[in-house]
Amino acid sequence: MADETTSKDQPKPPESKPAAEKPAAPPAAKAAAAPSAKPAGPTPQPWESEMVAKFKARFGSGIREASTYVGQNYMVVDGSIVYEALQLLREDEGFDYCVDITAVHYPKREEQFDLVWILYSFPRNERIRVKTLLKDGASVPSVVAIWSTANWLEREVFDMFGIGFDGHPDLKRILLPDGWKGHPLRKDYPILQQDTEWVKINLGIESGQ
Amino acid sequence: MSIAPLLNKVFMVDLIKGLKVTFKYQHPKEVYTEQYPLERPAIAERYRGLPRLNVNPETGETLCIACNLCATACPEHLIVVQSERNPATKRKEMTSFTLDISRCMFCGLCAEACSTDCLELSQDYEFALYSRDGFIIDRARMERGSEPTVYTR
Amino acid sequence: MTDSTKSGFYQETAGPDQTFLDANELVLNMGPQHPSTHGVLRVILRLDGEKVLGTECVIGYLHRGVEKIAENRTYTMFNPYVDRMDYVAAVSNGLGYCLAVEKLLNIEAPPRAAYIRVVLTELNRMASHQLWLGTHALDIGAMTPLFYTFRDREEILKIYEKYCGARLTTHAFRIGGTLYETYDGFEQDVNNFVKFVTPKIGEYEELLTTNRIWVERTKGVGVLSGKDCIDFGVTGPVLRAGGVKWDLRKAQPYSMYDKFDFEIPTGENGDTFDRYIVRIAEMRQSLRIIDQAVNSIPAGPIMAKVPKVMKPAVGEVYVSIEAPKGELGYFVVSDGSTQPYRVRVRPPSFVNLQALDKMVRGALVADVVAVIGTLDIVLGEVDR
Amino acid sequence: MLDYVTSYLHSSLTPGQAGNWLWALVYILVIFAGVSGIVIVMNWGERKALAHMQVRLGPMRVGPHGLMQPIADAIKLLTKEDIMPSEADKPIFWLAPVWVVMIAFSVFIVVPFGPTHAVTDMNIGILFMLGVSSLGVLGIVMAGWASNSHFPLMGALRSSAQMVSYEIAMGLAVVSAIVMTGLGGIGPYGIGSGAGSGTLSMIGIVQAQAQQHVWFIFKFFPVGLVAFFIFAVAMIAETNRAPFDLPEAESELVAGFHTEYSGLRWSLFMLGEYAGMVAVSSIAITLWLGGWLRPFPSTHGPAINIPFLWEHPEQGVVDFAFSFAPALVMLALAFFSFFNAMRMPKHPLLKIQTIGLYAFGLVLAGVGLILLAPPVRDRIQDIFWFVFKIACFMYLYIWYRATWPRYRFDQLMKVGWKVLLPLGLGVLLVTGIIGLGPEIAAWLKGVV
Repeated sequence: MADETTSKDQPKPPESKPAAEKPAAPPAAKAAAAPSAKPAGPTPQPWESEMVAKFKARFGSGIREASTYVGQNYMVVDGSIVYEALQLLREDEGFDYCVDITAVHYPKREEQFDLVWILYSFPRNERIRVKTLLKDGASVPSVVAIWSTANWLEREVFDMFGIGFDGHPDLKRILLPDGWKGHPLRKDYPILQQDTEWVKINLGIESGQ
Repeated sequence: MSIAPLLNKVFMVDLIKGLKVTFKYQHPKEVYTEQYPLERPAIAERYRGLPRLNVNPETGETLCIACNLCATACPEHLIVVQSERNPATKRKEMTSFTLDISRCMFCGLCAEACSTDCLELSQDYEFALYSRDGFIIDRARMERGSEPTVYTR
Repeated sequence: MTDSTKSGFYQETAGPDQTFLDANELVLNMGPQHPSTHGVLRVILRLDGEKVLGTECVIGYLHRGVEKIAENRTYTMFNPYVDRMDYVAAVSNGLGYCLAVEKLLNIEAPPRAAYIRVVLTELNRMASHQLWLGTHALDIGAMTPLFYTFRDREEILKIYEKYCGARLTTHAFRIGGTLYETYDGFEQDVNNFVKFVTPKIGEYEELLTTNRIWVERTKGVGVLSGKDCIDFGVTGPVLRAGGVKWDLRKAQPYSMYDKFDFEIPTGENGDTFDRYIVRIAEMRQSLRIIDQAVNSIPAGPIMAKVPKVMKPAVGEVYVSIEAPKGELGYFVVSDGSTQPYRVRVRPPSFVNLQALDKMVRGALVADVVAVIGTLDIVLGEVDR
Repeated sequence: MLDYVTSYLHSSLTPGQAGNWLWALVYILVIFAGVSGIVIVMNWGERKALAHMQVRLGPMRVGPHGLMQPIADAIKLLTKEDIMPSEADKPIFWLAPVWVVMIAFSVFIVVPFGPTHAVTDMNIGILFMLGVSSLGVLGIVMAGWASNSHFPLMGALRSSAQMVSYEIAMGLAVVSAIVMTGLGGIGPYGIGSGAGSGTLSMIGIVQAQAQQHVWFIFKFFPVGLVAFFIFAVAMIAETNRAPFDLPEAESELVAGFHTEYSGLRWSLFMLGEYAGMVAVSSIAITLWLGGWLRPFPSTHGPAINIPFLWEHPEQGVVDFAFSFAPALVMLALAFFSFFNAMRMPKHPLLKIQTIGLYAFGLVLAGVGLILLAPPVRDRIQDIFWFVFKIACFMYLYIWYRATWPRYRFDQLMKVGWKVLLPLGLGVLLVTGIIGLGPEIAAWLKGVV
């Protein structure tokens, strides 16, 4: 397809954030926006509550951080205690509904992945996010035993990020076909790689773009 | 079971109620179908159809100032604007404008970004083609605007 | 059907210990090309005659990588893409995304914009439920409600077309409010629609609610109790039909939903019939909200002060709304640049679909179809 | 030879009984063409009626108001590529649609469109009909098996189970009607008096209704009605139509037993299905709705058997009035065509269609005028009423399909075995008791 604007800049160095170099933001506007130093946005505030205190007492330094950001509470816990902490949240604190499990990839960090559990409690009408930081190739215990909903959500995280979940009943790709190479939501996954490879093999042309 | 539900069941009132509804709708005035090429739907004023480049109706000059804002606003990067500086007026003038409507999703972000009244999403919705070739439209097509399909036998 | 042999459970059953009649289980591959899997869902059914012994969903046929696209677009640019996830409730998707980014930018839409958003979102809930009702009835064999619901949904689409220029993938809201001012006669149109559609809902009910075939086909089918719903993370009408009175519009009101008076309809048994009743009741409640909202749209601006180039501060938010299908959440991470660092969509259809296996185990093939219909999944959202 | 041809004309027997093979052949061809014609009209009518119930227009492009649509469909189906699945059991795959069509059309041998208008009349006519029509399931099972695919197989199994179960209820209902033929007497409750000719012959059954001056649907009210209801439900199930269309439930089994069929073979299945609908409708009409008898047959008197009514002016004014019905219906249809032609939007594209609709109206009006002529008027009556009743049944089929959801398999079985079967037994018992009322009373008197 004749998409002149994207074809040039697509094979980009995998290290950098791929989006930053796109000619997306108009240069003129960018120049205009840069000098007007925006007021710094809200910053995370420490989150003090009975529950956090209980958790800190129980796990000590396992709870790395407990903060509030624009009214949303989150807790960063150590990978070693995450299963225990989640189980405690479900059983003792009433977070009976696992809203979502997802991850964020920070390729420049040593612990590359933020793995996030978003939980909700029906009795308390309260949300909490539990985060843990993971190295590439590390895995965490699966929480399928705690919330059945985690089954597909964990599969999706595995599919998209390649994070393993120990004890998951059926950990395989969910959205992408089984033979897919790579994990697309990693920042170092170039969009066009798979496409180019496919057209080279199947159509015998250099690029589909 | 009290008597009324039993009678309802035996005389199949529940089924007959449904039959009544479908029978009622047989009246020709209930028909909702639009006979498309004969009757054309009324297109709303704000309809986001095929993008169009407006020209000054008096002089026929384009309103485009080649600022490239539409190209940068397009999420799919479908717009390519080429311009050159006119040495006489010292102004940038658009030389070519292409748009790939095969991937356009008519979100209207380009028209929102346009700093003049030039780029606009028109009410034209009939631009289906038999091949992909014609989907990259140029300035002339966009300035001409809507070309309602005429059906003949 | 040969490729279904690859699926995990097949090897368990096809062993050497087959009976002399060679009566082993039938593996039926339903979809991705099947009339009632609502798109490209593929369900591999393990059957004993007509009885379902187990299912496996194969999804992803419509995967477009929305989350990856988001990382390569600015916040404004990504807005039209969210419409393409749950394409029958595009406005709700847009609302969720706009609210999430607004939260990230720490701004709030002005009241007028919020009211317009409520009107359009509730109209969208109507449209989504109507489409659901039509297709669900079609799955169970009643052809006609489909056409009635589509006819009535058309009026909503016309309002959308007049309001924002598109019918399905509307791109109606912008971050910070709405772009479009209401057109002349918007209130009139919406009021007319409410008047027009109220008796029509009665007609749907006449066709289905008391119909003995409908009742037999839906009562006690695909039971999912409230407890199971919570365990499976199932939200929306499915959860409410299980008896859990929970609606994000009430629990954590957003976009001024706390200003409106409406009820949360709930069911008791959590079966397909209850879900049907709950959704019908929700349509009526939506009309109530629309009626209240459209007649009290305050004057004022429709757009908050939003910088032309959005650069939210570094941080992450999770904002969710009550979409027609359940909790639709956006987890947006900003790294301070113009583009979101990560956008995670918590799709209600995806999570709800997971409960399919539990709901159809032991039921018949016809029930599988009914249950897929009653879950109200949209594959665009399941696969994203 | 000419004698052989003309000798039959004044016979009051069917050609089969008269032993006139030539006329039997003519009848066979006419009935085959007629039933195919009904199927074609039904095809168009179903699409239009269904569309209008669903606030749509249905076919509108091929011919005026889509009148030529069935022909276009036929051309399309005939010219379509004939796909035979490579894994299919080829001879059986080939045989199945042929079988279905063959069975669907063979039952028409005994269907009496009029007192003499049947290919033949068997003394076991109704048994023959039930027996042959139940062979149709074999074609469906063959299709499902030979396709070598899961959906067709399940459709075929559903179909066989469904047909077998519903045939029992159907048979019981039929038996009660046959019992009624043996109970003479005039009017709904006329018992004992008058000739009762217990018969299985299709023509005999209608004649019994004529002699008793009552359609059996009203006989021993509501017993006949309940028997008819049982038959009506079973008949929908037999023909795999909504709400019992499980074997081809499109939302569950894609297309059921004919999933793998396409083109001509598929159209044969369709032809068989619609012909089957006509066939079972004609059983119902013959048994309960007075066959070729017009409404209010009680005024007919015993002279109904005489085929040449115009020779009997003593039949009275009601008969005379009713004899105009066919012509009037035709003229009404013609008027409807003209009306629609006038309502057509004035658009150059629609010119040909408008003219076509006028022409169609003219043809109908012409037919109507021909039907007004006295000899034709009286001869056409029987056939007209029979076809008219078939049309009503076809409309009901469409109406049900538009309105109701589909039963599930186990519920279908439940309805068949737990509702219709006991009901059928009960109806049979009650018919017998009422019919033998005087005898039972006499016997009781003797005992007491």
